[in-house]
Formats: sequence, C-alpha cells, structure tokens
Amino acid sequence: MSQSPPGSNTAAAAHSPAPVGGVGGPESPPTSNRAAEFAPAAWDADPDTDEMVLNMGPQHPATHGVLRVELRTDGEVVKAARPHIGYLHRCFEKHAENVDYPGVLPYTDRMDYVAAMGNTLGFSLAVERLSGIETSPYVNTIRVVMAELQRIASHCVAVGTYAMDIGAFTPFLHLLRDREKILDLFEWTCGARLLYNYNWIGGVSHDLPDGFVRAGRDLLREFDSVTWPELVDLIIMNKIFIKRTAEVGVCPPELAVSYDLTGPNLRGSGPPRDLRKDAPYCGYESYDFEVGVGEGKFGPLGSCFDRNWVRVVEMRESSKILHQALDRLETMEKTDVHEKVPKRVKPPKGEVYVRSEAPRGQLGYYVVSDGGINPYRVKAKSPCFTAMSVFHHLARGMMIADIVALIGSLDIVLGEIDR
Amino acid sequence: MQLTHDLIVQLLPAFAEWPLWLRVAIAAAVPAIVCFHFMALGPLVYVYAERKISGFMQDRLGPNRVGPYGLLQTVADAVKLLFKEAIFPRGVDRRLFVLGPIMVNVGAFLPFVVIPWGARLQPADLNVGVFYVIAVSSLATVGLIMAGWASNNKYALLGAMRSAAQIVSYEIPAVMILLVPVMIVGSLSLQDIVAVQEGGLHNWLLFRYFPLMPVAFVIFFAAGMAETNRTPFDIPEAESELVAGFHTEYSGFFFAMFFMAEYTEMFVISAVSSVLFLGGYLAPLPALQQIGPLPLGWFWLWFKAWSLVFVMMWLRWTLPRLRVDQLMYVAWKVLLPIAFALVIAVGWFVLWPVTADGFWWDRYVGWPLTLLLVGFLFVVMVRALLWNRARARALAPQAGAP
Amino acid sequence: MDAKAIHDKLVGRFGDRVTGADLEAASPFATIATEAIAEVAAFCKSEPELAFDNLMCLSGVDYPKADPPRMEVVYHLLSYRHHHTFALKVHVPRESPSVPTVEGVWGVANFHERECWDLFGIAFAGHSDLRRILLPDDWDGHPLRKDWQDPDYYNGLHVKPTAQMAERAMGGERIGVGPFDFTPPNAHIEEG
Amino acid sequence: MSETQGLIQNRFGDGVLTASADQVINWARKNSMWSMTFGLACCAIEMMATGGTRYDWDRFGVIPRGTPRQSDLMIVAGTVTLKMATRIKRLYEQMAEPKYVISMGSCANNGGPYWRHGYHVLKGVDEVIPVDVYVPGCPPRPEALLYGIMKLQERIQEDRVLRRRELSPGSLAGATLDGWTK
Repeated sequence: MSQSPPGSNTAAAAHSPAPVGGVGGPESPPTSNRAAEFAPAAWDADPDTDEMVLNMGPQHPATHGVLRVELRTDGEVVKAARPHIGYLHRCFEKHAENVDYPGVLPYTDRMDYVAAMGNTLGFSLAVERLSGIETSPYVNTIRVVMAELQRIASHCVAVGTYAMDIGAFTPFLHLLRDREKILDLFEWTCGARLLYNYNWIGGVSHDLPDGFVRAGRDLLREFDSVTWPELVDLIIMNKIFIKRTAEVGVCPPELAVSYDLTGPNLRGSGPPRDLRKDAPYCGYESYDFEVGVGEGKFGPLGSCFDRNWVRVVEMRESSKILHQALDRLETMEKTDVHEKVPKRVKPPKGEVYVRSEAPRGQLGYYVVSDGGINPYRVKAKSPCFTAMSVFHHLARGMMIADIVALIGSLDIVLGEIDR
Repeated sequence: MQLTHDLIVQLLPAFAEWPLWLRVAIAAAVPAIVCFHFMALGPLVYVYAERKISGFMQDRLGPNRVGPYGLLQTVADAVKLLFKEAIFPRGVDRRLFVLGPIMVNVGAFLPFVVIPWGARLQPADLNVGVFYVIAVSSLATVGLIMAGWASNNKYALLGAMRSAAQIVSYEIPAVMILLVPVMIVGSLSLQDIVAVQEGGLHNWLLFRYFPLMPVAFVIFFAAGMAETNRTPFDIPEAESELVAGFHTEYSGFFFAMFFMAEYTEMFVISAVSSVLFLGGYLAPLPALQQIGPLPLGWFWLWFKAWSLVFVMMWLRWTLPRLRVDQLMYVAWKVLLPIAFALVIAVGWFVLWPVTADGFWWDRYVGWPLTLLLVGFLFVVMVRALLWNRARARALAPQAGAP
Repeated sequence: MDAKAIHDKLVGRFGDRVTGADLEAASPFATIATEAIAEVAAFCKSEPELAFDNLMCLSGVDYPKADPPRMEVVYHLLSYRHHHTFALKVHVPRESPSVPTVEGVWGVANFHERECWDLFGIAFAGHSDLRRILLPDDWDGHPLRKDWQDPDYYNGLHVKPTAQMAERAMGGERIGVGPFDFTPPNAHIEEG
Repeated sequence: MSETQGLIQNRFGDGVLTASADQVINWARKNSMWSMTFGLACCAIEMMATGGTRYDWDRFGVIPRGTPRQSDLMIVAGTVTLKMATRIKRLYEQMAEPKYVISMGSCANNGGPYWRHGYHVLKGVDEVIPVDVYVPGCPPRPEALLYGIMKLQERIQEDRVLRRRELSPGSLAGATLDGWTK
C-alpha cells in the first residue's frame, strides 16, 4: 500500500494494483485499499461491462438512519462498497469533555438510542471503576433487570426492522407492539420512554415502583408463551426469510475478530464470547443463562441468518435472566438506590477502559480523568462503529438486495457509529 | 357490444335507423366508459381494503378518521394526488416520462374488453380472447421500462430492469399454463371457456383432471401475482432496496396512475384466473345463477375475483420478498418445468379418448374438496379465535401497572 | 498473563523502545516509542503467549498543557484466547503528528485511525485510505484538540450559535413560534 | 408550507364555489399526508413507534413513502448535522408541492442538547428549510407527534388553494419566511 498524504483522496493509491482482500488468517488480516477500488483507474479493468456508482442513502428506507453507502455495481452485482458515515456526528466526545460526569450520562443515552439503558450502564460502570464506587447488590439487580429488558426491546427493533428490510412488514409492527410493553415498564419506573438517564453513577435514578416484579412477570409470561414463539414462527423460520439470509454476508470468525465485531455479530460467526460470561459485571456471574451462538443451520456459519438468530436466542436468554433477577428482587433487602451516588463526582486522576455488553455488542468507554469535575477525555468505542468497518468486506460480490440484508443483520445504530 | 346495441334499440327504437358507424361507436363507447370507471374507481375500494386488511393483520386500526370507518380515506388520497404538483425532474425524457404511466394503464385496462361478466355481458367476445389478454397485458412491461428509463434515476432504472426481467420470465409459465384450459376447451374465446364449465362447481376446470389442474391454477396465480409486482414478487418497487423502484421520480397524478394500474392489474389477473379455472360468472350451484329475473353472473365473477385479490393482499402482508435471482430461479427452474409437464400430460389426456372429458373421479372431487377447503378455513378461524383468547389470558392485566 | 508479565515480555523483546509503563492503573498500559508501534503491535498479535487478536479501541488524547505538549494514541488490546487485556500508548508531538499505522495488524484499525485523524489530526503513515470519516471532507481543523474554537460559519450555516438564536431558542414557549403556533401538549398541566 | 404556483392556484376571488373547492382540496390534503421515511436519530425511533400498532398514524391517513417525490410531509426526526443539512435541503426541494415540514424534537427545533458544544450540529433545521410545526421534546412522545400532525391538519384546513391569498398576520396564507428564520 502506498503511503498517502493525509486528507487527500489518495490519488497515489490509485496507481497501485488493487490488493486482493481475501479472508486472511491471524497473521495477515484482510485489508483492502478502498480508495483504489473507487478510483477511476479501477474502472477500466474490465472494458466489456459498464459499471455504475449507486448511492444508497443518507436518506434511504433501508439504511437504518443516515448511513450512506456508495456501491460500485455491475448491474445488480456489487463490485465494491464504501460506507460513508458521519451524517449524525453529534460531537459526543466534545460534549463529554465540557460537562461534568453526571452530565455525560444523557449524552450517552442519545448515542445508541435504541438501547439507552446499556449505554448509561457502561458509562456508570466506567466512572464507578475510576472512582472506586461499589454499588449495592440491590442496585446491581435493578441494573441487570433494566439492561435485560432493554436488550429484549432493542432486539425487537433489530429483528423487526430486519424483517422489514427483507420485505415483511407485519412482523415489524408486531414486534414494535411487544416492545411498547417493555417501554411501559421503563416509563413506569423512570418516566421516560426512550432515553431514560436511569443508571446514575453509583446507583439508579429511581427505585422500582411497587408491583414492578409482578408486572415484569406478566410481561415475561406473555413474552415466553406468545411473543417469542410467534416471532420464530412468523418470520425467522419463514422459508423465504431463510433463503434470503442464510447464505448471505458470511463472516468467518477470524475476520470478525480482526474487525472487532462484538456481541451478536461475533457470536453469529461462532465464538461464544459474551462479556456477561467472560468478564462479568453487575453480578452477571450469578445468573444462569446460555450464550447463543450462530449454528449455521441453513447455510455457512456466520451468515446474516446466524447473526439474526443469535439475537432471537438472546431474547429468550434475557428472559431467563429476568426471571431469576425478578425472583431475587422479591426476596432481596431493599436499599436506598441513591445510597452510593456521590454528591459531586470527582474521580482521582487516572484513566480506565471499561467494557460492557450492550445489546449491540461490546461497548467500551475510555475515560481519562485529570482530577476535575469534568472528564478530561471520554472515548466511546461503539460496537456498531466496528461492525461498519467490516462492511466493505462482506459486501463485495453481493447483490443489491443482499446489501440491504447485510446492513440489517449488522444491526447498526447510526447514533452510535457517528456519536 | 351487441348487448349494448340491443339495449339501446330497445330503449330507443329510432336508434336502429342511425348510420352504422354511429351505432357502432356509441355501442362501443358505453361499455368502454363503464369499464373505465370500474378501473378508475376500483382502486379507491382496493386501496381502502388493503389498508384495512393490513391494519387488521398488524393489530392496528387502519384509517378511521376520514368519513365513517375511514371510508373516504382513499377519496382524500385521490383528490390530494390530483392537486399535487407533478414534477418533471431535470434530465427526464418528457415524452417517455408521460407515456410510461399511460402505457401501464393501457396494459391494465385493455384486458377488460374480453372479461365476461355474463353470457352476453361482455364488451367484446373475441375469438382469440386468451391470446388477447396475454398480448395486451404485456404492454404494461413496456410502460414500466419507459418509466424507469425516462426517469433518469438509477433506482428507477434498476427497478425497470428488474420488472422487465421478472415479467418476461413469469409470462412464460403463465402462457404455458394458459394452454392447458385452452387445450381442454378447444377454443381461445373466454366465453367458450366459461361455457364448458357450466353445470355447477364440480364442472369447473379447476377440478378437471383432478390433481393436475389445481397445480396449474396455483402456478398461474403465482405467475400472475408476479406480473402485478406484488410481494413476495415486488422486487421492481422493493421499498427497502430501491426506494420506490420504477416510480421513484413520479409524483402527483402520474404516480396515482401507477397505483391505479397496479390494483387494476390485480383485479384483472384475479378475474382471468376465475374465468379460466373457477367458472367465471357461473355460480357454484346452477340454482344460484339468478334470483328471479336478476342475473347474478356479474356478482359471481366479482366475488371470485375479489376472493383472489384478498389472497394476494393476505400474502403481501405475510411474506418477505424474494431476491432477484431467487425469483428467476422460481420462474425458470420450478414453475416452467412443471408447466411444461402439465401441458404434455393434459394434452395427452385430452387426446386419449377415455379421458377426453376428464377422469371419472372428477365429478366427485369438486364438492368434497371445496367443502374441505371451507372447513379448513373455518377451523383456521376458530383456532385463531381460540388462540386469541389464549393470548388474552397470557395478557392478564398487569396489576399495579399504569 | 497479568499486566506485569505482558510488560516483561514486551521489554524483553523490544528493550528500550518500551519507554514507560503504568502497571498499577485500572487499565495498565505501556508506552511505546512512536516509530516502533507497528512492530510491537504485530508482535503482540503473533506472539502465542500474548495473542492480542483484537484491537478493542484506539483513541487519541490531547495534552496541550503537558511538558512538552503532546498527544497520545492509546491502543486497547484484548486477547480472546487468553482473556487478558493490555494497553499501548505512543506519544506524538502536537505539531504535524504522525504514527505508523497498525491497519495491517487489525483490520478495525482502519476506521479507528481515520477517526483519530479526523478529530485529532494525527496522521497514520501507511494508512490505505486516510480521509475524514465523521466530519465533511471540506471541514477545517480537528475539533477534539483542546484548543479547538468553534468557527462562526460552516458553508453558510451557523456553527456557533448567535445571541439572537439563543434568545429565540431559550425563550421557552417561543420555541413554537413560526408560521404555525404550537402549544405543547402538556400546557394545560403546567397552567393548572 | 410554501406558495404554489399553477394555472388555477391563487387566481380566484372569494366565492361560494371557490371557497368550497378550497374546502374539499384542503380536506383531501390534510387527510392524506404521506410522510417521507426519513429518520435521523433518536426521534426516528419514536416516529417508528408512532407508525406502530399502538399509536398508528395510519388512522390519520399518514403512510410512509420512500421517495420524496411522493411524500407530502417531511418529519425531521432527530439531530440535523452540518453534513446532513445540505441533504435535507435537497430532499425538501425534491418534494412536490404542497409540502409540509414537522420539526420533531429539540434537536431539530434548535439543536437541543447539542446547542452549546455541538460543533457539527445545525442549530435548528429551520435554518435550511421552512418548518410548519415544531414538536418539542427530547424525544417527543408519539402522542406529541400525533398532536403535531393534528395541529398541522388544522392549519392546512385554513389554507387557500384556489382563492387569492390575503396578507393577514397570523394566518397561514400571509406567513412569510422573513423574520423567523435565521
């Protein structure tokens, strides 16, 4: 690869032959010269066919927000794809440096707006680690309940929009309906439907209301007996759905690890890596659940179907965890949820990188403190950002319809990619 | 046409004295106007029905603010589209851009000429009726390609190319299957095809050569659905892939014309399938053919076609969409071989004197099968109701929840 | 392997090119000489005992008040095989900073480095496609540097809000002023 | 909502016929607002929820359309960034008249939480396109969006289509963009 001057569109790279970006082993990770793929020189490679640049997005029904994908296509077949992100860059990191620690939490909410609970949880954990706060088991259990409810809600949206991308509209609305019931619980607890600011540093904003456990049980009863089987029946095991997804977007495990796919995207490729098992937090080690992995039932392992299947399995496992957590809440001694919340969050000088398992994968916060009340630097490593980085690899040689299936199966949220 | 002529003569005896060309023109204009209104106003009903049905399937209400039960919703849509700006984006080929929706509509409209609503209630009984239907409905493809090409938009072009590939592919199994009833009847006239099915439900072509013709019907219906670009075959306008496919650049009334054409085509395909396989305007029991002096043929055709349209909507809101290559696979490697096999098999049975009029069990198959189907639907509905109640039980009131 | 062992391993291989370390921190790290980072990264990945097959995070940090003023690039590594984590840091000057790319080691570094270039202006030598990733291509400056000042305009659009805009926006109920008057749905609650 | 120019638009005086024709056209327009499938950020999720089963904006005749050419209503749901602003403007220009804009959520209204340090956030979408209804909230609840849609319907009913527009303060017909953008 030729060295390119910063900021230029790598004109020099255009003259080097386009490297073969095959699937590499651990020694030689696959890289591709994307600038070269879109440079005019690459176009003349095959003079017989006329190629077309197709611009998907930023406003496109299937890009899940404002992703823009530049496709070089030969008819329906995609020769090269290049994602353009940043249409929702909301300067999270700049804001984080300019507000105090509790003030960062609402901004983290707005990063992954489909799963806001997970984001605040991650940041709270990071700051707690930095300032040495140990939360009580009661708070931990509440956090687990909320995180898992949010996981189900988030996967409802993910699977639903994926079904819509594939062309089935009805399951999407059914899943939205079921998600609303989870949002009701959130609203009941903390008053917000979408962005909660619920996990505080050292605690949570509101205690659970009376009757929450019972309402949660009702919800789970419905979820286990109706919602989940219905979801599997209606869309996941639909033959057309399987045909559309099972052999598309295959991501081998080495590629997934090299491109830092995490969460359901990684597990869809096979490795059963889940932070809730590997590096437990909030007492996840005491819950009994399984890590869903892609099984390659209908095609090669690591396909779009597998990634989606992992999400579906995770919903069931989350329900398992919730059952246990609700049981504990019933018998557990209640403590004040604001007990450990510091009046003034002022962690000592230092830095920490803390990961947590958000619904979309590993969410990492790198927090640098200079001893002041504002963080010196907060970097959020979002799972969607890294999932997007592998996109061009998986997209090559697909059909346009598969691009849509691929974007959906990576389950990206643009707020988190662009931050 | 003859019927109109006779009717006018009955009402106005002087009419018979008028010059021939005038008589022909008027007698032709009347059914044309009737059909046109049927086509133009039909979509108002279909779209409303579709939105309500989809609402029902998706557990929501559907339009209910405009008029009683939202009945005027589509009227509002139509008026709005009429008064909406029609944009000609820069770079479009204006002539083709306008011609596209017109061609599509023409293609959807012309088959009405031969659809028989009764023994004499037919705009024109062409002796090449079946052939005519296939020929003119292909015009729609030309219109789609025109629209896609003229739009000067890559999505529209892709949609047009997809639709061309799709419709051309699915036309072949559809035409092959059309041969089957034609071989049995020995005529291309739709009127003749209906006449053969006289005598009640068990005589319908659907139950002739028992296991064969139902298969033919399913293939024809699937291919027809593909020609109308409906889910699961809606790749030309795949909303999540191509934004809106070939009509991406159309706005206002031009878009409404595409909308109209789509729903008209749905009706045409359903009506033609009913004529070919379900006895057209014939009642399931000969006694139901008319009530007193009122012939019910039009009702039966309408009823059958509507049931099939409902099936189309049902499928649309249930199934995901196929990919282009899978679509082609279905057409060329599944439907077409079966269609060929059917043509050969039925042709052989028709020529063999013993089975020239169908198998001996055909007479006994129709009613049991229909009753079975109805019973099955009944069971499905009962089970759905039961399931709904089970669901309601699972949804027990959340005590304490707001 | 714990942080100490990893550090020893790195020092044993690279000697004085490992310029410093903090192994007691919540996230232990070692500082690496800038020009050696690509080599160290490749070693971290290929050495079977380290086997850092995953780059979790790559972030830039700006220290304009340090002596001398510097920027840091922090690599957070994870080994899926051994379940251990470690961080590498390199120091670069604030003027025309440049770091060798690790894109060849971990594929994900491509995006991370582009982001780092975009927001901090740290160039990554050898990167295949070093363009701005989040901000528009014609953007001027690198906003996450501590000395960043919002410009007044970008392409004719306000970046820094004016006092007039602030008055309009902060005027509470006047948010709804436009051609249409909009009363918030909960107005009656507030009144009563 | 902007001026429409045409053969018959705004060319007639007040009269029973024109007034009732206006009534009918406005009735049709307000009851058939097809929105553009166009989500930007957090509010898009609430917009989806509004289209979902519980809130169901199809009741009001709002259906999502993928292409700007066929949509009447643009719901700017979420933060508009500087990179996106030009795209939004273009999308607005691609829509056919009459077109309406609902600015949903604080970010689209005025930058919301990204007001102070958002170096890449547009401080209010009305800087690039004219907005008809502002729905406050971060994010607004689906009820709030539905209320915004109903507010828009009320205003559309007052619009003059065939009749000449009078310049009266506070009425839709006389609204100009001066004085409230920028």
